[in-house]
Amino acid sequence: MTDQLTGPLPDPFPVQSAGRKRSGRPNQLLRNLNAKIASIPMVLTALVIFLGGTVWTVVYSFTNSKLLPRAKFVGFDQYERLWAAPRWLVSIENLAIYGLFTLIFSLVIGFVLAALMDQKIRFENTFRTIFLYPFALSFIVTGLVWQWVLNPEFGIQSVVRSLGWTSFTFDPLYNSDIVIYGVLIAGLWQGTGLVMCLLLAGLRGIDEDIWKASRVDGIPMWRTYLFIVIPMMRPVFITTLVIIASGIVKVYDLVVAQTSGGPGIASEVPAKYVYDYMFQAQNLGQGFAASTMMLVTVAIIIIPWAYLEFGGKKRG
Amino acid sequence: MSYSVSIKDLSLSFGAVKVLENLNLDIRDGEFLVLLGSSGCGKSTLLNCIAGLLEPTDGQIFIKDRNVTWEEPKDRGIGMVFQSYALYPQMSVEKNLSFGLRVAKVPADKIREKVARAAEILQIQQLLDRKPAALSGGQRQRVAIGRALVRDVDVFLFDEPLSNLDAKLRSELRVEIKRLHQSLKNTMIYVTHDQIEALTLADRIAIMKSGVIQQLDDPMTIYNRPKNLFVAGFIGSPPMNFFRGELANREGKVVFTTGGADFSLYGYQTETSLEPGRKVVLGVRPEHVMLDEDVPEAAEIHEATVDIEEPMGADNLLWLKHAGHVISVRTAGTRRYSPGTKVRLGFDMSVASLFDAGTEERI
Amino acid sequence: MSYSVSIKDLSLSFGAVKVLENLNLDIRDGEFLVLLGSSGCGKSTLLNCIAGLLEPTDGQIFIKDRNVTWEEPKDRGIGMVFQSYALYPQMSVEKNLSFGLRVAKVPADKIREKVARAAEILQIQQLLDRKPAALSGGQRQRVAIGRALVRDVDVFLFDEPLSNLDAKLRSELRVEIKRLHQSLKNTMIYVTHDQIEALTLADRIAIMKSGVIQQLDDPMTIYNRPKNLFVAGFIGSPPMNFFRGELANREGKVVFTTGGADFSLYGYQTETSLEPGRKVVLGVRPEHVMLDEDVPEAAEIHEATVDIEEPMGADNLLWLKHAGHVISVRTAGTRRYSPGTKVRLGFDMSVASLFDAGTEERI
Amino acid sequence: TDLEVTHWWTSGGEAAAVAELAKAFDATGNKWVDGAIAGSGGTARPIMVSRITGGDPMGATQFNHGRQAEELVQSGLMRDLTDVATKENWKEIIRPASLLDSCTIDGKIYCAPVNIHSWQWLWLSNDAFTKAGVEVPKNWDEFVAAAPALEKAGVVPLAVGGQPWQSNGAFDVLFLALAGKDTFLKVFGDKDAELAAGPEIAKIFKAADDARRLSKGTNVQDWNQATNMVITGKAGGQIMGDWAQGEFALAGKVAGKDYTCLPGLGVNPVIATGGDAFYFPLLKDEAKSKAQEVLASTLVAPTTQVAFNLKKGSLPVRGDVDLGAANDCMKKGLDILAKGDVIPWTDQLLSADSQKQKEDLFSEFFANPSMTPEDAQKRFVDIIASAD
Amino acid sequence: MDNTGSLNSSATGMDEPAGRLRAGPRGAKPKRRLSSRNIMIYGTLFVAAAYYLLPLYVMVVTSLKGMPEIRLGNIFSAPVEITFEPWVKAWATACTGLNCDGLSRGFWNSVRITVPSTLISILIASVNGYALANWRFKGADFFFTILIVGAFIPYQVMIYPIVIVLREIGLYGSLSGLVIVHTIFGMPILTLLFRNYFTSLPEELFKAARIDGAGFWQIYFRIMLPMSLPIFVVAMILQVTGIWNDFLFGVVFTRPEYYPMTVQLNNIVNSVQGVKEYNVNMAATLLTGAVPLIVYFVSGRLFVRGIAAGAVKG
Ligand SMILES: Nc1ncnc2c1ncn2[C@@H]1O[C@H](COP(=O)(O)OP(=O)(O)OP(=O)(O)O)[C@@H](O)[C@H]1O
Ligand SMILES: Nc1ncnc2c1ncn2[C@@H]1O[C@H](COP(=O)(O)OP(=O)(O)OP(=O)(O)O)[C@@H](O)[C@H]1O
Ligand SMILES: [Mg+2]
Ligand SMILES: [Mg+2]
Repeated sequence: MTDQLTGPLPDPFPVQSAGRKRSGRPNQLLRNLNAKIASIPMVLTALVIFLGGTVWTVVYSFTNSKLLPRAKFVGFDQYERLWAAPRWLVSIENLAIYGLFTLIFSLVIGFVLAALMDQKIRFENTFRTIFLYPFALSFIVTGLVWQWVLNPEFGIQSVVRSLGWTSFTFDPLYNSDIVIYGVLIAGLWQGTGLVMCLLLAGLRGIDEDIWKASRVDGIPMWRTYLFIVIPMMRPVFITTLVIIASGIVKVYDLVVAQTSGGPGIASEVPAKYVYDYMFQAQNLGQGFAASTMMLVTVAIIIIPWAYLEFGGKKRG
Repeated sequence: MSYSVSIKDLSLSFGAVKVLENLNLDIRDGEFLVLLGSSGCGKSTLLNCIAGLLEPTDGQIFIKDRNVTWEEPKDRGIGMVFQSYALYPQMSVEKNLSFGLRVAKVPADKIREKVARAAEILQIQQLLDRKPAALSGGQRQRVAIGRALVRDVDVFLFDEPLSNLDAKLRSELRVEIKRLHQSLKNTMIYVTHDQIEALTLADRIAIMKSGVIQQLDDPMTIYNRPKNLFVAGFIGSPPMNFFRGELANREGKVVFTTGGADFSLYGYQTETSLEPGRKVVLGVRPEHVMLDEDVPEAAEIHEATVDIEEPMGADNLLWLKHAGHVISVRTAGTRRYSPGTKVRLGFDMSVASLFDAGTEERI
Repeated sequence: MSYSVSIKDLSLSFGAVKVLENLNLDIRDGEFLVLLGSSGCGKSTLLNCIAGLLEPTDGQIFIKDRNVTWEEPKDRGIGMVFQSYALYPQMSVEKNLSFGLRVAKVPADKIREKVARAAEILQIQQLLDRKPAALSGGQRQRVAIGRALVRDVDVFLFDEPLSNLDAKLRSELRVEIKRLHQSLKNTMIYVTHDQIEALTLADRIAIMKSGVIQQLDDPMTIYNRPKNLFVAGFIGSPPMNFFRGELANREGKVVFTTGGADFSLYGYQTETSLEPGRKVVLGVRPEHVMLDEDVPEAAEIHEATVDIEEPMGADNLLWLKHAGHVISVRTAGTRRYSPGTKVRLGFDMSVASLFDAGTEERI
Repeated sequence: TDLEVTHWWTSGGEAAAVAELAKAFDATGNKWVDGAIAGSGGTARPIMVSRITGGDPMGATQFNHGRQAEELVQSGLMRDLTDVATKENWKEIIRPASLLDSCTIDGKIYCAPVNIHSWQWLWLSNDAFTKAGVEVPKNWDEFVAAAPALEKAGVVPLAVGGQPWQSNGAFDVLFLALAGKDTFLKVFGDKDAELAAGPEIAKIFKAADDARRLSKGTNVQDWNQATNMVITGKAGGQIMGDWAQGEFALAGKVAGKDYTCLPGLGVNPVIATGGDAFYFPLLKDEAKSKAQEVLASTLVAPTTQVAFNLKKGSLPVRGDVDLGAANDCMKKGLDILAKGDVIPWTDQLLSADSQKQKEDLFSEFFANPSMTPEDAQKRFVDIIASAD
Repeated sequence: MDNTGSLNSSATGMDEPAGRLRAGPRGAKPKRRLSSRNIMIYGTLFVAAAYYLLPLYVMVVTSLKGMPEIRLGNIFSAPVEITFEPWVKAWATACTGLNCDGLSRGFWNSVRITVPSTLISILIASVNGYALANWRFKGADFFFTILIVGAFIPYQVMIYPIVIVLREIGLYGSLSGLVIVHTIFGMPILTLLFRNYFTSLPEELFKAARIDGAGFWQIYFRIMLPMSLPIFVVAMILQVTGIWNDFLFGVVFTRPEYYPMTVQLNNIVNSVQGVKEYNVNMAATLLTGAVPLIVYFVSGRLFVRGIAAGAVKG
């Protein structure tokens, strides 16, 4: 790491001979060597798995691979078929609705809960565990429970009706027009606990002095959260956002467990299209084409943003 | 009588650590009170209590004769500069300054004006767009001051607001704060470690030690007639010289005697009588030690040796050795002594202090 | 010649903000260098560069004649006290102090000893088990100092280490630091805003302005013969009095004339010649303004009016009005003037400074 | 020799059936190492395929007969069982013969069929019809005719669960029952798109439209929840495979008394020979390869067949065994089988891809009343035309 | 707000010298249980908790009912006759194919998979995040961006490529292969999580540690790690939950002797044909969720407040 390693001979008059030039700068490769070594897993994963895997997927999306990946290229056939499939179009529309609402609600609910948990309340640990527990339960079964709860025959609707409000209708899973909101209810139930936890961890990092300053300044609590604390938690919010967004894009078992994409194809989502065609239909090419479309969309949004967010500028 | 801030029997502990104990303090309307005290004595804690940021364990706090002990900070009409700055890290300097005003729904042009004014006073105009992370220590401190300045409040609390500023800026801001105080006529409670600041700004100074106020008086009284040994030693830099000794009767006159040397108490003012035999501590400030030609004829002749000379620009600080004591002396910067020189020494007793060796109280 | 720290053509910018520009500084082995400069001039940045915490945009840094520009901080043999303390929040004070030693695998008993010693010097023995969050500002600062003190390094970097301490503690620690320096004989680079600290501690003082070193000299030279207007104005509190005027020839003698009043330059030492007609600035420190009986017979008689009196304990600061100027004067604390009094005024030219009005350089 | 066998038979009855297979195999001195993964299709298949392509294959694995394993075979990853088959004369004993055809690729046999499951049943709740005051129908038309009465009585006439494979299956069953064997084979076997577009098929879509109408109000997802509606009399009937019997049995219902089963919807009692088969990946280990052959022959052996199918509730793949213990409905199936009224099912005729497209179509069709039968037929024709 | 706590001196006037108490509140503000603020906070929390608990309630009661009762259909009613048999069955006797030992069978496998996978993935990702946040080097952002995009790739799409990679490096079917897979798929989110958290810590601490002579690892272990407890908890929650509940990777990338508990869960719950035992399903799910639940509860104490308090001023 020292310049002796690279320089031929120790200079007898280093001060003078160093002159004005930026001599002695060691090899850039060796700087922060530990950090680089520590990042090898990340680099390998990024390159081999995610980049490699993506390229592989894209390549095979141009083939007519069925059960096994085979390099029989068919041009854009898979894409043509994809965009002609009504189910794919419905899936995309659903994803947009589901994504938008999930993003908004899970952030809002998650943050409100986190803020409440941060009020030095009693039984904090219990509450937090309650909110988080759905996250631990496999959706294969909780999806079924939501099916029941939302079932008009014996779920909430029937309970409310039996209480006397006979015209009450609440059958989100069995009504094509609103089924995606039914899925949303369960999705929020499962996911907001984690969001709350993430944001709570962020809140716990806020310096107590900031609160003091805002109290003296006479800033109401909600404004302090909105304009001071939330901006300070920007990194945590970004993390949360990415976690939620990636969850949205990948949403699959939630739908499978609750509606199987039904009624009809009313609650289909892209990831389910991908899996169904890859594994049930044994048409890898079609699945890859769909997943490529998803990835391209994500990449178009993420890459410029990530460069702005993480690249170039220093921390802070 | 109406007080601006009035603190009754305030106590506060952090768990087992008792920080404030039965503290009483009344601050008059429009007064500039400086809190002085050793590090960790509870000054910031006291300010935090006044601001309502810490809940006292016991006692009451009145602001403008209103009992605010249980009130929210925002309802107390206070502004505060934190020792740790507590800037909002994600906001630009300008936002930091204006946020409180915007929340209070002050009209935009008024805000702009106030912020501009504060920025000008604090010389941070060209930094308004930066985030705190891109500021130097002193710049952050100025922003913290600015955040308090822009607000119209009855009571300002300053916790060492100028500690990280250079002397020049500091004296400029000192003047600005004084001016602000005179024009706004609000109450200011000001913690500082800078004695100049304390002496020049304060209407009254409160000296604290371990959560207890030792003396609350105007600067000159504090400086010249400290109530006890702690106050005497705390104020003044370099600190007062202390000599442990006792009172003795020499030819009908009470003198102070230490290590075999007698000092006449001529000129010393006291309410109590000075009984010979009492163990006392004599305190003389370095600038009240007279050398050579300054020593009046009448005084005893004590010889001392110059040990170290510390030139400090305007002044010259000498460390003398005399009868086993090390004595610091402040002389004019133009008078130079080389170490080893013998000098004649005398004390100006009219401004010296005598303390009981036991109670450490002034006599 | 061998330098302990040597900085060549150092430049550093944060994006568009140029903080340091072509800075050169050579610090001798075992020297105590104090960095002074206005807030935001780049002092902390310079320390950070020396420590290897900021990468310079250009230039080189040598420590003990080794080019360390690209070396890791830990390989540079430095200790540093941060302006913002930077205490490890999850560690107790004791752990904070010992962290560096534990990392360096110093034997446990040795660590204990060193920590105990530092804690004693800094008077934080009873705080060793606390976490930083439970400390007062000054206590935190002392822990930060302690963390540097316990380490055996060639170069100490102190960034305003005493700013949050009370005067008493401050002067004690000042002595301790001086003593440490004398016993360890290592190099110290010390940023402070306290002129007393600067003048008493420094072997040499470097005055910075906007990232450029203005003057690097021993304290007395800096104080008495400032190189330019900035240095003159920066050092000294209250600051030097400046009078804009010009040189004029009066009966064969060059005098300084301003607002119709002439001042003889008798006693002023200069290497260059003083040509009449040159626009100059005269600088006189408040303590070099003579009043009444102090004014030598020979001097011109200038009358001034006392505007404000600021008693500061040992001294008395007067603000006089004379020929459109406000003049600050430092007199002994025992001499009192009430506002409105007329006084006779003279300048001690042997310690005054003259600057070219254009270049602002000393002549 | 230990041989790992993967399959997706995990529920109570299924597991018991597997136990019979294992017992028989263990009796040969080998050991059946069970690798059960529930969920069929989407869940189990990628696992099996990964294991095989990942170079760590199991000893044997279940697939549905049909075309699911075709490519694995083509990639040379599967073991050729022709030797065993010829030795044991599978060609003769396996009945119906079409079962073995699905195992044959390029003239070589790659799988051992173990059972037949049939889809073509209409399960009716006798209670529901009694409540509605109508006769229990004997065929589809009567069922449709009885529907209004059922509806009036607050009973959903036809229960169709929300999962796509259910509506797809129901359509196929309707198709076979109403259009008959030949048309069925022409459309699905020969992919005759022209015929599919024709009026004959339009009739079937009309019928499907009826079914859709009748199924309105089935607010359940799982097939067994739908079956439960029939069991409890909340629904009149359900088109579902023979596995539905298990639910009736478990609920203590008796065939003929509490419920009625109509094979081929009572119109066209033909059953299709879907079912399960075992495939054997190519292994390097000699001993294991031997064991694979042993397993293959064990699976087809008569004793195993009886024991297994009784437990499983499915039909054996050979006619020379006696299933005296079978219940009413199962006997009906056996009779049909004996008569030879069998047909390959859509799983065997169509690729999984086309099946999936059909599922998408019919699940949408059944859920969306605004989709006309004509539209659906048009899309159906497209699927058939592009099917392979 | 009036308070009668200091009656003794209430008669004295305004001129009362300091040291005596006047009327009005004194001492710490009493914590009122039923303040409107508390009512709002706890009210909201209870309503939210009800929403979160409703399905859980259904699960619990269902798991305590017998099948006939479930078939009858009121999902909200409490069990007429409480039976723990479904729980016993789910844990100990439910069959998966031939193996009738319920969830207990895969339990230790799950532990063997979850513990190393969680630890290794968190360790690697946190070190990565730390390197990215504090030791920025050229090109890091590029890889990091790929990683973030990677977070959006549906897992199943990557199965075949990963099978190929594992096959080529000879780890296919082994436990270490599975640990690698979990590490890989956890990496994008976790790295982001840690990187962003570390950037929000005061940089001065990192600087101070470097001055103190600490190197890359020492700073990580002794400074960063103890200051990041809440985020480690979050990472642990993410990973323990994800890995414990993982089923697909567990079966795709290993062989039967390593199958995790969730294979059993899936088998119990997910049989397509045959009878569905809802009570056992519910019990099995609740049982499977028990381990994450314990982790959540126990890790709660690490959610400490103001973890970097007192570190820097500014
Ligand atoms: N990240 C940054 N981006 C832009 N400007 C910066 C950044 N950090 C510091 N600066 C600017 O660099 C200049 C030098 O800062 P530095 O902290 O070195 O000042 P300083 O001399 O230590 O001041 P002080 O005495 O107030 O601590 C300041 O003007 C500051 O605003
Ligand atoms: N959370 C706490 N737990 C325990 N002791 C504390 C806590 N906070 C502060 N203290 C102690 O209370 C005392 C008073 O602290 P305070 O901050 O008021 O001192 P200060 O007078 O402002 O000192 P400084 O001049 O150093 O800022 C200190 O001794 C400090 O160690
Ligand atoms: Mg303080
Ligand atoms: Mg600084």
